[in-house]
Amino acid sequence: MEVQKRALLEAALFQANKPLTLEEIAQVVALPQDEIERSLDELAAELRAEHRGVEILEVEGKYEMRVKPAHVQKVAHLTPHADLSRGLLKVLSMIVYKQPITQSDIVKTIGNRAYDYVKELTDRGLVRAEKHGRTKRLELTEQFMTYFGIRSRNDLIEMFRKQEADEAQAAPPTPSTDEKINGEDGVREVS
Amino acid sequence: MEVQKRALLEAALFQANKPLTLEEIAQVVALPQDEIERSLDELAAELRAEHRGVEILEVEGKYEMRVKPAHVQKVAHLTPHADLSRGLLKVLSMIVYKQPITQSDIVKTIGNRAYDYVKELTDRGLVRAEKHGRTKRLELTEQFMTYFGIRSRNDLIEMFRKQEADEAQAAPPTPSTDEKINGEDGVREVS
Amino acid sequence: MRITIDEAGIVDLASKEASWEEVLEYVIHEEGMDPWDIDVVKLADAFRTYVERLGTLDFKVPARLIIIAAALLHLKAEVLILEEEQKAAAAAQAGPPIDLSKIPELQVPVKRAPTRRVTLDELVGALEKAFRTQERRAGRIDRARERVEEVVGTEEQFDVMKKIDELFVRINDVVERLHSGTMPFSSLVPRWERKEIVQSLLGILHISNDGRVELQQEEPFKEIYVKIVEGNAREEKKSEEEHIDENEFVDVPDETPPQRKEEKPK
Repeated sequence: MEVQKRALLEAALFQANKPLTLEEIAQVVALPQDEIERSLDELAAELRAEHRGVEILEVEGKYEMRVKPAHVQKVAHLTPHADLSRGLLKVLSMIVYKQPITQSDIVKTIGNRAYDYVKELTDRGLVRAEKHGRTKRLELTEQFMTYFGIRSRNDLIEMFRKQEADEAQAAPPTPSTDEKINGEDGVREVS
Repeated sequence: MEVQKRALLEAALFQANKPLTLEEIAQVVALPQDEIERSLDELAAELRAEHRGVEILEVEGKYEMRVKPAHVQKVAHLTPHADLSRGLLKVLSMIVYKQPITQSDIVKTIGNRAYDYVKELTDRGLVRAEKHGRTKRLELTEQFMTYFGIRSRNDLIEMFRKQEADEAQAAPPTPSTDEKINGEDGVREVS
Repeated sequence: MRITIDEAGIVDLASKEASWEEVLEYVIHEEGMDPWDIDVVKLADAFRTYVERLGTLDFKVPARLIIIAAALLHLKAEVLILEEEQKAAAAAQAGPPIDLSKIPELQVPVKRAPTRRVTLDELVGALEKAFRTQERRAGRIDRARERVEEVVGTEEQFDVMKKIDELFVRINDVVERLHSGTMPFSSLVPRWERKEIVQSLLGILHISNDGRVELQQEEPFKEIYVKIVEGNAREEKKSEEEHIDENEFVDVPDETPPQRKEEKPK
């Protein structure tokens, strides 16, 4: 790939605020998709070097440049916009907690919005939905583990238990955790 | 700079939604500011390579990673567009081009709307207004420079010149340029 | 007036122990020379010739000459600046108003809107919240059940059907006493105690649900009014107790006045 096109590829991934399809990249870079795929692989390999802070993430055929999970926590405060809304996070946490859980269980708790949330989570590859009678059984995917940079759901539950234990000892939880997330519900929930 | 910190520096610049001060970077990377400055210089030098699509811009002591100007137009559509209305832009360009200019000069040209525009621009910190007889003398602020990613007003005048030259040569200006601007006047002007 | 002095003459003057002010005054006033016309370069040349001719050097002379040259330069510079300012002022006044119509338009800078991943902390926070909500919900149900049982007793202890019967007896008593189909709920509660109130309320809610009474409450926590729905008063209750009698009356209409019933036992 000639240098100019390589620069354009980087510029496109840097500029985009959503994952890009190969077609979208091809429009910018003006190259056949297989060549772009090859260049993306090359770029991804370069970014794997330890001194690089970002990575290329491929989810369901879409490509995205992201801060590596190991650094997310340290730079998260530099932008207020998380890529998962509060509603999505809520549904996700229900699945983490109760997996395997069905879609209808979630509908019972948060109402019809659940259908949209589950769809978005499966579209983004964070959750797998399998037919289960009249509803769907929901499970976390590998992609979910990658997103949060963890190896298994147990890691998470462990963290959660530890935090709970800490909090039981210490002061009440800080509200800041919630505020950082873009609430699409508009209102902050009172807990 | 050790590899981990170097990665964090990149992650911070990538993640931030505004230019960062050395202090802000230092908080993330946990290094003295002079060392960060050196690393920023190194990174900036690397990015100057032709196959890289982004660059580091320093304006008024704040650092920002952005797409190189040469590639901006090709990737601009991948990001939601900016938040300056057409009217505000018009007033801003008058100030850029004719600074120092007075509010009454602008009122003479575009009428009473000018007062609102000037107020909004000063509220947003892009323009400074100082009493000047019965009117106000208007000047661009540092924040304006940061927002537009330029080091001085001359950069812009140069851009204008170039743009004019391009337009004189080429076909009528592409409509995409205009459409990117949120017209609060509702109607697109015919040029 | 004819000017007779030149740059060499000025050097001569300066060498004759006059102060620099005196030299300039003489040149301008006596000789009528415009300081603008004194060529500083020629002055320097004349001075060099003078020094060469002299062989020795009195330092007072060059000092005076340097001051004279500097003063001339200063004067000339001031004139130039003044001229420039006047020109600019004239241009500003006479010139047309600034033409703002043909200014090229700025382009909005292309900004990124970087989003970030949700952090692990945030996920754990959400998890915690989900957990708490669940716990709270479960807790709420348990606590509510406990409280109900505390007051009304467990299901086995509290027989709602029995309570309904009791309530009907009371309702009819009130109707008979007051000759009215509407009564306050408080009049139906045997003792104004928590347990009695709740059990009576449950009973009356059942009766209301069956459509046999209507309940009305104008404000929360105020009196509830119980109104018997047409055809549900003692007659209906009686219909079970005095079933046979009633049927007799139906069979014997008109001639049989109701009071006969009371006279009968006599």
